[in-house]
Formats: sequence, C-alpha cells, structure tokens
Amino acid sequence: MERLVDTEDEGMLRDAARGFLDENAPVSAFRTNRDAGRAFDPGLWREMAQMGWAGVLIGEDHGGADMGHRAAGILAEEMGRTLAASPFLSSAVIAASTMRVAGSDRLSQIAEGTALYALAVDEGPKHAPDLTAMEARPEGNGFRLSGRKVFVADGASADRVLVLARSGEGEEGLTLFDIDTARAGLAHTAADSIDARDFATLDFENVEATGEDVVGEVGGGLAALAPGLRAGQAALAAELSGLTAGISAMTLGYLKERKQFDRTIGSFQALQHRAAHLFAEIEVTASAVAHAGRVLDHEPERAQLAVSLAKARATQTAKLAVMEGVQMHGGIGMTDDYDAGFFMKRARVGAEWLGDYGHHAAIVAAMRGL
Amino acid sequence: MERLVDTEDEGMLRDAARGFLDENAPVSAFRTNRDAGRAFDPGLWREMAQMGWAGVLIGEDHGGADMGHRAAGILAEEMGRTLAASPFLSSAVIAASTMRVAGSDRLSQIAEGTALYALAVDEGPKHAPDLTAMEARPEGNGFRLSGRKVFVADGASADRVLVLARSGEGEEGLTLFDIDTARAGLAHTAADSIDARDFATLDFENVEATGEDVVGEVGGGLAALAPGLRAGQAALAAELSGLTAGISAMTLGYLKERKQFDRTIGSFQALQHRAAHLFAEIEVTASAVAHAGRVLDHEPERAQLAVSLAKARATQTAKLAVMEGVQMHGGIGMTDDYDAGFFMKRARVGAEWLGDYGHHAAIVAAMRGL
Amino acid sequence: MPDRLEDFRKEIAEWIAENLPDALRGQPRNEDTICWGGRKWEFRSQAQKDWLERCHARGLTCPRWPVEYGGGGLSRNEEKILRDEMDRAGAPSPLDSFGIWMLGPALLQFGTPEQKAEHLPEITAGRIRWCQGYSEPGAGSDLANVQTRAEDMGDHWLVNGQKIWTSYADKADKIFALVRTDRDAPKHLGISFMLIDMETPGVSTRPIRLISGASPFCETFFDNVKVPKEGAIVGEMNRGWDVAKYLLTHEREMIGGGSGGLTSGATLSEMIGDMDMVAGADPVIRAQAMELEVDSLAFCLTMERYKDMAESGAGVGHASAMLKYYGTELNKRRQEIIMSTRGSEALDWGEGLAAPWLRSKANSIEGGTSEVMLDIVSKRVLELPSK
Amino acid sequence: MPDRLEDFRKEIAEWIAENLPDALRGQPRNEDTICWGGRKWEFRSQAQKDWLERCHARGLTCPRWPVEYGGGGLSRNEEKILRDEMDRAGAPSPLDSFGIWMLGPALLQFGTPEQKAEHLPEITAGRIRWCQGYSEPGAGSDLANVQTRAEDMGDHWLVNGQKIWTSYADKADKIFALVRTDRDAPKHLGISFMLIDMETPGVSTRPIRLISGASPFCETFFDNVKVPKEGAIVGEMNRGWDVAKYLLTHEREMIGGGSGGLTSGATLSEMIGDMDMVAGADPVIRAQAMELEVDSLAFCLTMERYKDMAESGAGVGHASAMLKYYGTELNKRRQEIIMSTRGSEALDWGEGLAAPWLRSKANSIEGGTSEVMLDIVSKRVLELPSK
Repeated sequence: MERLVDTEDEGMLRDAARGFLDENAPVSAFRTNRDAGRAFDPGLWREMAQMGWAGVLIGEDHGGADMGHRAAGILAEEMGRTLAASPFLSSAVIAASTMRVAGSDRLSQIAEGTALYALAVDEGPKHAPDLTAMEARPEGNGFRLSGRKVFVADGASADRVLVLARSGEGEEGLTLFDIDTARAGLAHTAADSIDARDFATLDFENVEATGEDVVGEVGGGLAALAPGLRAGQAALAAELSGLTAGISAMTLGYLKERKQFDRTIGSFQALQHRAAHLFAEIEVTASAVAHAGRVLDHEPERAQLAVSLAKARATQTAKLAVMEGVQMHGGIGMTDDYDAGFFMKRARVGAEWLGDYGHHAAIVAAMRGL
Repeated sequence: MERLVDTEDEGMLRDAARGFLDENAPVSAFRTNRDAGRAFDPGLWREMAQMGWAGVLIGEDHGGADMGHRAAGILAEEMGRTLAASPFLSSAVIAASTMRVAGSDRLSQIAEGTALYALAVDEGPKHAPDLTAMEARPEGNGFRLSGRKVFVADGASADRVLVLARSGEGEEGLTLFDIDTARAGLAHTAADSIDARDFATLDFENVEATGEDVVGEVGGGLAALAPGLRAGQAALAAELSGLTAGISAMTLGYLKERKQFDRTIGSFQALQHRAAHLFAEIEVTASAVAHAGRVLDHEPERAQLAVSLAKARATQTAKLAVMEGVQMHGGIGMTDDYDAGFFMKRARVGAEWLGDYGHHAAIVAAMRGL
Repeated sequence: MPDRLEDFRKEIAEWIAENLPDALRGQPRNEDTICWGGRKWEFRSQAQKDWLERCHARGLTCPRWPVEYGGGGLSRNEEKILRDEMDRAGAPSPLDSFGIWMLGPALLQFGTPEQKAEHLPEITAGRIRWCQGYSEPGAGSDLANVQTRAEDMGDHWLVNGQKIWTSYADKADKIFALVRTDRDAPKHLGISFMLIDMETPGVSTRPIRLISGASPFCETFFDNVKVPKEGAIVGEMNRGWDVAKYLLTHEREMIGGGSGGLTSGATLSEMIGDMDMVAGADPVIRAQAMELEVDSLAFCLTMERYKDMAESGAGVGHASAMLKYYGTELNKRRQEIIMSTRGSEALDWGEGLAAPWLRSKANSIEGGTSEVMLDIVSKRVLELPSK
Repeated sequence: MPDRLEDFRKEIAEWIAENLPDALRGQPRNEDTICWGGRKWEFRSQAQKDWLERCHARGLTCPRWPVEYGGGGLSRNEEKILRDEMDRAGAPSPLDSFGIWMLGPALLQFGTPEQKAEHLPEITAGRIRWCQGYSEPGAGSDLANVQTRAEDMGDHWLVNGQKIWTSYADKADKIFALVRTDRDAPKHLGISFMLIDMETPGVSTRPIRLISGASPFCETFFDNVKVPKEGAIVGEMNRGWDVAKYLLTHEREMIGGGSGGLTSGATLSEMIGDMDMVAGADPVIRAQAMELEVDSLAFCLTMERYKDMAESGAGVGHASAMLKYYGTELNKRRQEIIMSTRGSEALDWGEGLAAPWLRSKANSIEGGTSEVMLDIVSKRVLELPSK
C-alpha cells in the first residue's frame, strides 16, 4: 500500500484542482449560486467533467480516468476547501462506484458528466439503510415501488436515482434499483437546505421497476450499495476535511490580522492554545482520511473500518473548526456577508449525510471488539 | 424552602467545622494516617461526636443534634476540603438516616459515635442495588445470608453492617438487614484502597439473621434503604464539592506563586481561562449540592432528582479539578511528597462510591423525560 | 412581612385586575407581542395601547424611577411584589426599551437635571425609542477602541464614523453612542457618551443579515452629522467610558439571564422528542443529552443561588461574568444537541430549528465574548496575576 | 531495492539467526528484560550478557555510530533493514541507555575528538550508564532557569545545587548536566553542558516516590562537588543551551512515540473487558470509549503518516510537538476510561490498574508539558504572532 502522504501524481492533481477551483469556484461563487437559488453551476460541472473528474473512479474502457479513491478524496478535499458545489459525490463517486461493481453500461455517461445520479436511501432523520421500509412489491416480471425517501442529495436535479427498497424480510430482503426520475409516480419536493444545495424528498407511488432496473441481485441491495456507500462516505469525509482546512485557514488569517486591546488577537495565549489544539485534530483527521482512500484503493473489501473512522473523525473535526472559526471571528463571523457561516452550515449537513458521528463511531467500536 | 445560600446558623457551623478541621485534621493528618496504615483516627472521631457531628441527622430524643441534611452536607464539605477521614458518611449519615426512618433504638449509639456502621450493597464493580443477588434464605423465623458484598466503606472497622439481600424475586424481593459484624459466618477482607480508607469485601456464609434484624419490611429493602442511600449520596456529593474546593485553592495558590519564564504561571492566559472555567464548574456544582441538602430537609420524598443531580455534578467537577490541579502543578504535583495526588485518588473513589456519573445522570435524564 | 407591603400587594393586585385588558393575559412573549414604543410605533392592538397608557399613568413602566419623571417611585421590595403580581396575572410588560434598561439608569446616575427632565418622561411614556451605539467594526471586545469621532465646531459637534450591532437602529428615534471627542487622549479617555437624534441629516442605517437569517441588528453610519451641543453629552466630557462601564453591567445581566431559556419554554425532552425514536440507541447523542440536562438543571439552580446571594446582600460582583459565560455556552450545546438529535430533518430552514441553532452561536460573542468573561473571572474573581 | 541492501538484509538475518539466544526471542519488553548496562549492572541471564557482547562486537548496539567508537557505521536504510529483521526475529534491544539516546548524539555533534574517544566506546559497550540532569525544582518547563552552579576554581569546577527528575540516577555511573557557569549572563546564556562522575564525593541521590508508587526518578544533589576541568564541558563554555536544545528533540520523540502504547500491547477492549458486562448500558462510558477508540486509531495512523513524511524527506519539524501533545492526552483519556469502566474493582492497588492510571498523568508533564507543546505549535507551526 502506498504511504499516507501524497504521491507525486497526487500532488500534481491537488495543485491542478486547487488552481482550477480558486479560479473558477471560490467561496464567492458558492454565494452567487446560493443567492440565485441554484444548487450548483452546470457549466462548472461540465468543465470538471472535461478534466476527468466525473470519471475519476471509472475505468478507461468506459471513458474514465480511473484515478482511484485517494484521488477522488483529493478532489473532494479541494472542493470542500472552497465549498464548490457539484454533483461530484452523488454521480462521480457514489453512483460510479456502485455501477462499476455492478457492471452497468451507464458508466460512460457518468464519466462524461451527462448522467446525473442521486442516491435515495434514508427514510427517517438518521442514516439507516437496514431500516428501509419502502415497498418493492413484485408485479409481473418486475416490481412496484411505493414509499418516501428523504434527505436525497441532488434529488431534485438528478436524471436517475439509485433507490433501496424492501422486496422481502430482513437484511436479505433489500433490493437496489436504478430508476429514471421521470418515471410515472415519482415526485420530488426540494428541501430548503441550510447549505443551499440540492436535497429533496422523493415520493414513490406505484413506480414501475423492471428486472433490468435491479442493480446487483434481488435481495442483495445492501451488498450492491456497499461499494458506493463506502466510497461516498470516504469522499464526504475528505470534503469535510477540506472544508475544515478552508475555515481554519480563514480563521488563522483573521487571528494574525485582527487587533483588539492594541494586540493582534492571535497573540492571546488562550486563543493560541485552542488554535494549536485544532491543528492537532486536523492533522489526526487528515491521516484517517488519506488512509480511507488508500484502503479503498487496495483492499476495498476491508475498507469499512477505515471509511467509518474517516467519516467519524472528519465530522467531529469540522464541527470543532467551524465553531472555533465563528467564535474567533467574533461578530463579523455571525454576519451573512462573511463566509464563515457557509462553512458551518455545510459542516452540519455533511455531519448527517451518509451517517453521523455516532453511526460511524459505533461501527468502529464494533469492529474493534468494544 | 430556605435559600441556597448558607443561613446564619449554617455559616457558624461551617466556620466552626473549618476551624476545628484545620487545627485537628489538616491534609498532613491524612498523610499520617495513611503512612500508619490507619483508615481514620478514632480519637478525632470521638471529638467530632462530642461536637454533635455523629448525631447531626438524629433527633434530640435520641441524643442527636438534628441539624438536617444541609448541615450534614456542610460538615462533609469541610471534611472533603482537608481530606479528613472518619466514619461520618457511613454511620452518621447513611446509617442514621436509614435507622431514623425505620425507628431503630440504636440511634443513640450512633449519635454518641460509639456504634460504627457500614453499608453493604454492591456485588459488582458498579453500584446497582436492584441487581442484588446475595441470598437471604428463609429458615425458621429468620433468614440465612450467603454471598459476597464488595466495596463496603468502613467494612473492616464497622461493628454493624446494613446489608441488602434477596429474599424473593424482583424489586419487591429485597430485604435490608442490620447485622453485627461479629456474627458467625461473616468475614471481611480489607482492600488496599487507593484513597487509603477502609473499603472491604464482606463474605457471608450462612449468616443467621432474625426477624429483629430486618430493617423496615421484609421485601421492602429498597424502600428501607432509600433514605440512607439518598442522604449518603448527597453528603458524598458535598464531600466531593469540598474536596474540589481544597485542591482548587491549592492550585490557585500555586498559580500565583510559581514562576517560569520570568512570569508567574498564573499570568499565562491559557491557564487563566482554564482556571476560570473550573471556577464556573465549581460554582454550578455548589448550587446543586446546596440544593440537594435543602430538598432532603424539606421534601425528602421528592429528593432523588436533586440528589442525583448533585452527585453527578460533584463527580465531574472533582475529576476536572484534580486533573487540572495535577497538570498545573507540573512535576511536583506528581510526587507523593505533595498532597495533590491524595485529592485525585479520593476523587476517583468518590466518583464510584454510591453510584458513578452515568448512574446518576441516567436517573436525572429519566426523571426529566429524556 | 410588614403590613405596609401587604397592603401594597393587595392594592396592586386589585389595580391589575381592573386595568389589565383580557386580550393580553397569558400571551407568550415574542416579537409580535412586545411593546417597544417610540415615534414610529404602531400598536398591535387597542389593548396594547390601553395597557401602556394605564401603566404609565400609574408609574409602572419604570416602577423604581422617581415619580417626577413618570416613574412609580417604588422601593426594591415593592417592585418585587409588583413583578410577582404581574406574573400571577399573566400580564405582559407594558413597555420594553433600551431607554428603560440602559439610557435611563445612565441619566439617573450621570445626567444633568435638564437632561433628566428632557428624556426620562419620554422614555417612561414610551414616546421615544432609543438604541445603543457602542460597537464598531474595529471595536468589538475592545470597546474602548472607538473611532467614531465628534469634532468640536463651536455650537455643534460634527460626527463621522460607523457603528455596528445597533439593535433596532432602523426603528429607533434616538441613539446614545460612544464617540471620540479627544483624539490625542489615551484609549479609554477621550471618549464621550453622546445623545443623537436619528432623524438628523447624515444618519443612516442598514440592517445586518446574520448566518441565521434576518436580525434586529443594524449598521449605523454618521456622515457629517451635526449634533447641537446643548445637552448632547451625558456625564463628563471625555469620560464617557465611565458611563459605558456602568451600563455594561446592566447589559450583561440582561443577556446572561435571557439567552439561556432553560427555565422557561420547552424542556429539552420536548425539543428533541423521544430520543429512542429519533436518534435510536446512539450512545454519543444520548450521553451528550444527559450531560446537558445535568448541567442545565445545575445552572438554573446557580442563577437562583446568585439571586439569593444578591438579595441576601452578599453581592456577586464580577462573578456574574461566570453566569454569562456558562449560560451562553450551555445554550450553544443545547442547540447542537437538538440539531444532531433531529438529524436530517433539522437541516431544512422550514423546520425552524436551524435558525435558533445558528443564532445561538452569537450568544457567546454579544454582550462580552466568552473569552472576555473568562478574563474577568480570572483577573477579578480569582485574582490571578497579570505577569 | 538495490542489490547491496538485499545482500545486507540476508547477511544480517543470518547473523541474527546464529547469534540470538533462544531464551531472548519474543520476550515482552519491560523492566525485567531491558539491558541498561553500566558498572553496577547485573545481567538477568547469561543470554542477556551474550547478546549484548555479540551485538557490540558486530557494532549493533549503536548501528549508525562510526565503527571507530564501537558503532556499526550503517546507513539510514541499512539501519531500517536491521530493525526490520530484529523485529522479525523477535530480538530484544541488546542495550538501552541515555548514553545511546542522548549523550552519544550530543558528543557526535558537539564533542572534541578526545571526548568522543573517551566516552563513546564505553557507551557502545554498555560499560558506563549515563543519566540526564536537566530539570531543577525551579526549572521545569522553563528549563533555562538553571540554578545549579559551577564555579571556576582553576583546575576544577566546584558544583553546587540540585537536580530533579533524574531517571535512574541511583543506578547511573555518570551524569550529563546543565550547570550555570556564568551567573551574570542572561538566562539562556551562561549555562554549560557538563559531564560528572556520580562517584565523585558530594554527589548523592534520593529516589522520588510518585502518586502512582515507586518510580525510576531521583533527586540528585551536588554538594561542593569537584569536577576536573579536562573534558568536563561538551560544546562551547556557556553555550550548553545549544546542546540541550539539540537533544530535547530526541527526548520528545522518545516520549511521544513511547508513551501512547496504542499500537502495541493490549487493545482497549482487552483492557476494559466486555463493556456490557462491566459498565452495563451506561451510555456515558460507552460514548467515551467509542470516541477514544476512534481517536486512538486515527492517532496511530498519524504517527505512521508523520513517519512517511519524515522518510519522504518532507520533514515534520515542530509539528512533532503536536504528536507529543496528542499522544499523551490520549493516553490519559484511555486510562480514565479503563478506570471508570472497571469501577470499584480498579480502586484496589492490587488490581494493577490504578498505578498506570496515576502514572499517565505525568505523560503530559514530562518531556515538555502539553502547554509548552501547544505554545510550540502555535508559534512555530501556525506562526501566530507574539503580540
């Protein structure tokens, strides 16, 4: 397995991504999107796709760049740093990883950036795939799907949706479907999400699904979903790690510049120690995030521990970073004119999406015998 | 109900107790006891009894001073401040409160300080009266007790022991007995406790108990124990609150005196903020402790929430205070020649005894509908 | 209790029973029911108007102020009884204002007889609404770093500069502001406490949008604003810092007591619902909620104990900074726990949970940051050395 | 990998297979198995003695030191291979000593040819055991505040003063100590790095008992100790601070890496047993244990990542202070959780849980306090300003 530091190729990818995003998707671009009520900028996504980002996890035979999960994490980190919004996680990471294992012929569309996917798993306020209740009622050679999915990222803008539904009892009773969002009986309601991105509630009423729509095996939904879910969790952890770097850099800059009581506030030891502690947490989290990417690339079947570790750590560190960021900025950090609040809101959404801290910490504890 | 501040009488009691303990039981006296392998100084206990402390919760008809639970808490606080070791909690608080409700004729001996009691409840590493397994097998007009009790405070030095045993199924199947520790079949093993006090394991092998030995009703053991347990928990919380005051005063003194880098270390802002935070925790805990005493005095039947709140808070604050105390003292605080370690060890014992943080926080949460 | 006080209780209870409009009884206290008064004020109802006028006539908008300014002239004990009886009857406060809370006390302490006669009756009657102009972009925690300057132009001051965090500046008639009247004096000196009419040409305001949404806060700009010298400065010229310091205590108590919301309103269990249902068996959230509940209850008792201490005459002094610190940090924890318990559901603005969560982040900034509170405790209460 | 290194690996693996006594294979590393050497050393077994002598003869007690002083003259890569093969064979370290870790590197960097020739061979052979004399009662975190003084008496130094926290001073043959040789110079100047034989009249030691029980630490007293001038000072006179600073880095790495014990030894689940059985369903302890496990694993990966960074030539610099801080705080948390999970059972000294718990409290003090580490990170890594 490669080391936990960036390889030369990864360093170049990171520099290129940073250069592109600083130029084309700085935080001010996120503000523009938000004020326009737009979850992401389709033009920006086209450019990302042209650079190969949409196909980062797709084999060259389907037109992908096949750079691997650590590379996908580096892209997610850089996007997190400037809060660049795009369908990257939903389509290029989650859907691509799922479909690749399932051997779908839609991979080339994903690699092109033309197929936008959403993942519809959760039905309650917490991530819990095994609690799926949505009905997949057998009918003829296929199924009829009925029920409600909530907190579906990119659910209002996606062309297709991966949806987990119950075709039988227990953990073996779940099936994953790949459904066109235009299909009859499927309706979406866009949420007014605090991070100004596209999250939606999807209502299924007797939506038709044929055998061709099944991803993987009937009853093997959790297994079919696992590669995509793990990849998404790792990439989301990377995004949060990048977000943390972004807000922290902003905060450190402020600490070095802002004067109160005739002193730079960064010279106050109480703030210094808190900043140093945050640095420690950031470094520790960065290791877990890099490690998750490496394990996904080299031992994907053993990646759950590494992925849950990364998501748990990244969630907590981002929370600390945004809270310290707003507090250390004082009043200005509370204003909407300033960017700090954007980081806080996205960190909260990232904390819940694909499993919160307790969800992943429990997985880590269980796998470690606690 | 009286206010949460000391009344005039209470202020006088506190001053008197402090004066007496500073003179007769400073921390150095605790060290002398420890080095001599003595859990407490019987002479000191006689003097305490003469001042009415042993009878603080006993009615005047039995020779007690009947000062109430807040007063008992003030005495416990002051004892905690100098780590004064005595049978106060076991005999004058727990046994006295239990026996008073049960109407025992041994109250006057407790008030005199001549009867030393221990409370034997726990059988595992955590406080859990309802999990009592010790057998009380009916025989003739009485019972035979068999089983093991652990973590029995003053268990090696007590003349009598209050022991909870199982005479039937479920919560209604527990009975409390008042047993002479010299009775046949009862053996004790003194623990080498980190706080150098008397904790013992008690082994019961077919120990005879007559109907006269039952405290309260057969099958009503939990109810019979409740007044004593609550009183003990509140007084232990008070002791921990006093202990916290003791180590914190020592730490603040050191912060004002110790010089490093040509500055008094108390001038470093990072330490100042931690000291100020500790002060806040101390003040918040002090309120909960005072309140528990007041509620026990005025609405004893509704005291559990107040008592558990006090014990939970006092446990956490003491832990913070001793950890900050040792860390802020640096190397010297780690040496046995210095007193800080004594506070840390007693705080740990006090954290476990009569229910740990989680035990009491769970009670608070349940009673508040969480 | 002395007979005189018992008589007062009876008398005031009867007065309330007769005068309090039924429509106002037991209303929740919020932006829709509060009466702020002022030139631009539009009463929410005839009942609100009646209640203000009746209370004012009886001196109950400012019960402890002297009768000559429209106050009630009540003693401390009488005021306590009044509050008890108002609470018992479910009566709303007839009038809230920064004039009552802040400018009034400052004028009573530092004002000239003319200033008192001019401003206090307007405040007690609810005719003039005041706002406070202390903070500036460069003067947050370091309030003494005031840059807004007032130049002496003979018969008037010429004021230029910018204030920030002026609550309701867009709705206020007048502002009491800290301005620099001596640019050469050391920081804390050279500042004066000045009264300025918001309708003076050159004064403008701009609302501040917070990360949690719309807010009552404004930026206030002074662009060559001419303030007549007569009665413009409260207290001594260049000693406005003394006035501000005196008032900071008032503000701190307001925020410390008010923001927690721990005793009033919904309990934590009501806010987060059934934990088993919502957050499952997650021990992390459960532990955090348990710890919060323990700390919240103990903090409520602490506010009570401090009140007892103050009332028993022992005084709490700078230790009140501890209450501000602890209460606001507690509220932030509370909001975090509500958000994580409610999960993805809470992430929609429409659910109404995100705004109070985000707003709570300001609790530990406004009215003196947590860091400033900890500095006060360590220096003034613990008396830790400065070097 | 170059052929030369592959050859070396084969050669060293064969050598170990031939020379490592079976009795030493796979032994746990602890006070009973470590070989410290020195005049007073009594070997635990013939095997221990044989292993030391064979390794010394092959230059493997100090593999990277020059061959002329009894070292192995190995390159960085060769040393890594040696360590791999030793680990693979379950071989113990043949010799541990402060001479190897600290004095040796100091002499190699700052020593005269005579000093190197005199001391290094004694260290590599395990004939002389050194201890370190830096800290004093008044010089803890502020190490430069050295008060032990050495007066120039012509042919010798006259040393008076007291050192504290000198590990194994009662078992050491010689001490390298910071002493003040110029009382008028500013603090960091005027200090020299001096070598003193512990058998010199006037040197005495007293063991320090810790709150956790017996310890290797001592106080060391110097009462009119005469130190011959020849070769007594390492580096420049009055510039001992430079030598000490150079070595502090070494010490920090030792403690940071060693104290955590997170990758080696028992896992948390082994230490606390079945949580359901022991602590019941207490969500507070459960949440703490889960959080600790998450942070511990991520910290292990961080040590690995930092090693990768160092090996890739990127360097970690002052950020290593972060590892010391985080690792020691983590270990304190770990010990706290073990204690609370095991409940009353852990409160008996005899259970063997209390001593490591109490001992862990020193982790964040020794080798630079957590506070000093945070200062280093904020000033050197984050480059926060000093005013």
